[in-house]
Amino acid sequence: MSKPKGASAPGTKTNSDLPELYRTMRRVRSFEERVGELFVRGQTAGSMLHLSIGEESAAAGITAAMKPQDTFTTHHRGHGIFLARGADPKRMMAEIGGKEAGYCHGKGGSMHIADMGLGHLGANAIVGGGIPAVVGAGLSARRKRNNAVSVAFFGDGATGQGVLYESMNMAALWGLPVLFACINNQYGMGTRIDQATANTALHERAIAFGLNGESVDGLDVEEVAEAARRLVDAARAGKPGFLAVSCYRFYGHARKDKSPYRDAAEEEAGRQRDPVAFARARLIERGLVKAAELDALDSEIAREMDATIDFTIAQNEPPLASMFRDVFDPSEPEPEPVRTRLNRVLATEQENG
Amino acid sequence: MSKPKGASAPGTKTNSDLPELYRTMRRVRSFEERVGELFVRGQTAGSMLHLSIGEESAAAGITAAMKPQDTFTTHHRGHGIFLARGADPKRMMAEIGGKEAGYCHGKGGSMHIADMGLGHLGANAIVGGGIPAVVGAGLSARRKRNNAVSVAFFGDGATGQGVLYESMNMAALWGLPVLFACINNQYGMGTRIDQATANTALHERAIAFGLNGESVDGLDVEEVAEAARRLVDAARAGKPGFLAVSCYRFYGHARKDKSPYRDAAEEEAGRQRDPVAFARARLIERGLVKAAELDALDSEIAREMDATIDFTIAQNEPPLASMFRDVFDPSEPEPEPVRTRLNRVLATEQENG
Amino acid sequence: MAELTYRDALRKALADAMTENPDIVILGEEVGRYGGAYGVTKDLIKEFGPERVIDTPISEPSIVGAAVGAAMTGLRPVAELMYVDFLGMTMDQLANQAAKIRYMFGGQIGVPMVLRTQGGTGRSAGAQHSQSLEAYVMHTPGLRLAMPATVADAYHLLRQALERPDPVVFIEHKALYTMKEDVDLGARPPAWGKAAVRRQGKDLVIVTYSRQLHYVMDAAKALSAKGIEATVIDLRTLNPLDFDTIREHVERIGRAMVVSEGAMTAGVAAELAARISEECFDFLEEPVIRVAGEDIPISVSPALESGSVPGPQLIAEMAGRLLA
Amino acid sequence: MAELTYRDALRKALADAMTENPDIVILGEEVGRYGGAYGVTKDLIKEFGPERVIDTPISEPSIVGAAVGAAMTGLRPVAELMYVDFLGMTMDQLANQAAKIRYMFGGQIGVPMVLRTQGGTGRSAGAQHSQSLEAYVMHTPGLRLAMPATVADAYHLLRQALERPDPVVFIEHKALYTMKEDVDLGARPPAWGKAAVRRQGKDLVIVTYSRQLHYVMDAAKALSAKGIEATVIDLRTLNPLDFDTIREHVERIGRAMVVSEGAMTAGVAAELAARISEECFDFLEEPVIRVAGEDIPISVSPALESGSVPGPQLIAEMAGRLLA
Ligand SMILES: Cc1ncc(C[n+]2csc(CCOP(=O)(O)OP(=O)(O)O)c2C)c(N)n1
Ligand SMILES: Cc1ncc(C[n+]2csc(CCOP(=O)(O)OP(=O)(O)O)c2C)c(N)n1
Ligand SMILES: [Mg+2]
Ligand SMILES: [Mg+2]
Repeated sequence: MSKPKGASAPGTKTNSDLPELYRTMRRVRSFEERVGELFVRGQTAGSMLHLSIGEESAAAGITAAMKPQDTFTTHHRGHGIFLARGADPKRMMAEIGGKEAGYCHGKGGSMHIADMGLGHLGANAIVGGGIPAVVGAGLSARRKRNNAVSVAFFGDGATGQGVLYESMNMAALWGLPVLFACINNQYGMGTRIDQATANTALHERAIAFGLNGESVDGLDVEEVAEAARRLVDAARAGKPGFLAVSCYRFYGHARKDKSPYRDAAEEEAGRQRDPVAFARARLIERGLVKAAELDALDSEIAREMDATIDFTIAQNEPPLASMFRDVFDPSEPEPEPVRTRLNRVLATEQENG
Repeated sequence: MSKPKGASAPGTKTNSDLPELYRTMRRVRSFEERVGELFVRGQTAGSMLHLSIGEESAAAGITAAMKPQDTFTTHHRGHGIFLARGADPKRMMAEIGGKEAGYCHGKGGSMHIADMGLGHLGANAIVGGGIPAVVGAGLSARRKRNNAVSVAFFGDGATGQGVLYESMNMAALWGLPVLFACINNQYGMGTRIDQATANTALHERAIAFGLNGESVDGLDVEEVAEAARRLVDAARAGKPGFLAVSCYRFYGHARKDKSPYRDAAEEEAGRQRDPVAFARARLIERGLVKAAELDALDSEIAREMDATIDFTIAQNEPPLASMFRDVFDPSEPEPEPVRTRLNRVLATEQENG
Repeated sequence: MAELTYRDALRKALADAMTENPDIVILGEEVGRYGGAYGVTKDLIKEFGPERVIDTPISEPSIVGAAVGAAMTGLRPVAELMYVDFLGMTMDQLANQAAKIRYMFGGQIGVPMVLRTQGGTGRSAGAQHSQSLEAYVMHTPGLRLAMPATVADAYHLLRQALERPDPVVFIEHKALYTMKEDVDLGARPPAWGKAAVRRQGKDLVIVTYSRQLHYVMDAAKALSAKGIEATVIDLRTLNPLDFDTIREHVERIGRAMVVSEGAMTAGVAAELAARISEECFDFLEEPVIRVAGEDIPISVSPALESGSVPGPQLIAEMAGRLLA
Repeated sequence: MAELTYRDALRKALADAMTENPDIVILGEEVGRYGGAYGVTKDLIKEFGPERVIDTPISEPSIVGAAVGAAMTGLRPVAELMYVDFLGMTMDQLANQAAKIRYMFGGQIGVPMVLRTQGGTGRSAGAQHSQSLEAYVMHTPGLRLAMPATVADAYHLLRQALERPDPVVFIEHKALYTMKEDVDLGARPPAWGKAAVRRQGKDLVIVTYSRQLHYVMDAAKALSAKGIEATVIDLRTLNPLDFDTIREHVERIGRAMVVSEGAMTAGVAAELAARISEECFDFLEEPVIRVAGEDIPISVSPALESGSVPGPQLIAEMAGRLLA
């Protein structure tokens, strides 16, 4: 699972992928649980951690439709997508801990993780901020004729941002190989989707701009995977798309939010719509895998993910001098530290003063 | 015509308004022709003048649906709308000439004209820049319970701007008394509408956000007026709307643009779709007014508008000291001029140096 | 006298002003039911209702734009940007609309709105949630700019901002919300636009604002232990800028340092240093020293984050050397 | 040697670079069929086709954002903002994305894009089309900033910008497009980041850039007639800033003035004045004088417009008084 999966051939039934989709979702779930644990243990860099528990089908289903050459951007709740795409959970966790061994050497953290090797053009702490980049990636793909699709992942809240519509308009106008993937977990912080927009059938907007648009129930990862395949394939052929995956944000917005704005019954019902449990039940029901096998898989994943915490805790903080690195290209001088400037100014003073 | 017209009672047939609509359109046409002349005579402040010739039905038809308490914002091609709303053409022309006697004392010019007395919250040189203000005006209307509708006028090009969608979303969500009025003259500078968007049925976007949405042919001012009345009345009742008026930009984008990107046949056909001529013909056809009467009206308007040029040329430039006025409220100190600062610094120098 | 947090002082300022002035409305993301990302507007929706405390979609440009329109039509809106880092999306509505409307329209109307937001480091929130962007605002003609450093100022400056005829950008500091002070809100505050001299000392003047005031005061204490006495000026508002107070002290003392959390180059510290250097030239015994944020983005790593902005130690060290 | 306008030099830079580097694409409003609002990209679409010269909808935030994405995936985009005044809508994509991506992602990738735009007064274009907003860019870590004043620099700086590994904001001046010069484009240009000393004189140093260079040169001529000789430094790029050249001349001469069209407060002139004042303190005989744009919006009235920014007369007068 350390490399991105190639998509199955277009049009294939996805049923046969369910074990793999389950495995991916299970890993995401386990990883996110460990992020929560890392936070409780005071080992994260800050508390702005947004868990994607409840949204695993979007991560697994959509990345399953992507090919190795494809690129994507994610949002502040993007751990699951990145992991599903094939990220190394240790380097992810180290980044979340602000450690040198992390994907971004502790500079980016949870909300600014990226890996060019996997086509991950970056997570974003600006709601909607990563969306227009996929238009540019689409232009590159067309000019380079490399058959790559670029996927922007974002939440329902990002449908409030104008850039989404600008970017959809451009993608439709130019027929770019782009997918706008909206993970509709019903909330943007404390605001329920119907408190943020009058028409919650979000895909209708995309259609009005001339894209393919679909909404799908995220409870069933196979449905997500199939819709994603349809839309990604169409995007690759020049018709961009929009896919809203409806799911439920199981926990608070960030680690400190206890969601007092939701009532217990709603949360209970929302958590019943668990894509991981649903896939597990279906695997057993279809006789594809035995419960005991799944238990073994789950334990194996749990062990793998436990190790990410130990790994992270054992890592070092980045060295202070690295602060001035990577503002510009390594071939360029680093920005002058304030201290250096002041040393010079005050030294001159002492010489001449 | 120096005060805004009250709308007819809701639901009234607008036929009876045609003479008045014609008169309004004729005045807009004549005024804009004079702006062109003023430019040729080198008496405008700059060349960024955008004539609304060909778009008169939008100005006349939509303002006819507005009530005195209503407010509006316009765009860079907003002369016609403001005049139709009841502006004084002399103060308008003086502003276009950058003169002290203008609506904004020569500070604003063609693209930043405004008159709070007529509810004109301002023209804008930022494409889309004036759109969100109507959401705020809508919030005011609701809180103040003053039954006012606020109308944002903008061009088809502004449908490229994300703020439009943000604002439509807010208006729909909150049920605000707001109308988004898109004057679709087929071009944004040299870009034809179908070169700027894949789906040119612009009103479909508004519907997807939960607003009322209509497109109407601007050739027939009565159709425009009726659609505007429907949508303004609905907005007043709490359902915001979007109206696209399809027309043709008869001349270049700004005064210096000869539209080399359009072919002669297209321009010829576009100019055939003349809402002023169309209304004139219909008035005669219906026997409502005689051609000779219309000729007399046209001449009277021509004389009125001729006078605006003479008026403007006779006016003074604003005094240089007015430059520091109105950055802040008059009760506040004006910003210190650079010269004053330097005088102080250099005087101190001379004393102490 | 009552003990109050910075957060609660802000909340109380909003509540008191809203009680007095029915035209005040708040709009922004999560300001209502959620009570504000940093809790400043907590329960105001219960007190004043959803018509006056308006939860918006995540649409910063249009939030600011709607506030502009509301201000032009008789309301006195308080728009909230959850992080000053989102200013970038709103600069058109703020700088091209709010700041220029009175001027462009020849004085016909003003835009009496307050844009409340918060900035600065301290929460490992990363490059897009930790900036100090006040320089963009200070550079823009037509905008006022207040940045309270104390609990009392959190209250008074916000109350005053809500009386101003022009747009005020009001930037809180995320690391101050839980700071407590004993304050007597009945005491008459300094006038709008006046700086506060937080400490008097004969050896150098340190000009600062917002959270850095506290670092400067800490540094001043450390310096005092070594026999160096600093005068500390808290600007409170950057526009209007109370240069008279700065001048008075710098001319007397002859040594000045400016401290700002914002990136150094072309930032607020540059303006203050340039102004002091030009206006007080003949009185300066040493160059005006700028201690400011590094010209780099902010990292999530706590060590790198705190290393990116001035702290009491750097301030004290450089002040000490300036006097050596 | 060939006579060329600033506009044509820019166009030629684009054409030459595009011929050499197939990854360069241009995107922006009216850059293709229309040829650019100021004609800079005229006919490039004929030469390079619509896949490389891309007419966009009027969507500034997404134009810049698309350029970011294109730059991260192997293209070298030149995004055009028709007016620098529209920077406000794009500051999120520019300052939070383009400027920070290399850093936030730990150096994994850069954003080699050029954002071409134009600013300044001179066309009665009003408050929203006449600004000089380079200070916003200069204050933002991670962005490079070039502002050519001459025809030769229009060419060379743009060619160089198109080779840089990091995002470059390239601001032209609308009043310079029709300026002509005899230039030998074959001659080796100054290195990227080096200032040019446009005139040598013993009495004072004037540091400037973009259109104000010409006003400063006019003023220098007038001063020379009165026996005052100015050294004139044209910065060419504001980031990198060639402070070594400034230092060398200021330390020798002891008197400095900085001239910028941007609004004075917290602007580029503030940075330059602060920097010179702190680094050259012991060499300064007089305060560093800032001659800059007024802290007001720009009017359409031609008299008010030109009164709002420095001109040769004000520059010469103040320089004269500095030496009096
Ligand atoms: C531009 C911007 N505005 C506001 C925020 C603060 N914020 C962070 S996440 C969030 C809610 C986003 O909701 P959604 O897009 O649905 O994503 P979710 O958190 O549900 O995954 C908000 C308002 C931000 N980070 N960026
Ligand atoms: C934000 C912004 N982008 C670009 C421009 C330059 N510009 C001025 S008018 C215009 C075309 C606008 O087209 P449209 O909205 O259809 O209005 P029309 O000119 O056709 O009336 C453009 C691109 C601008 N003024 N503001
Ligand atoms: Mg959500
Ligand atoms: Mg148009």
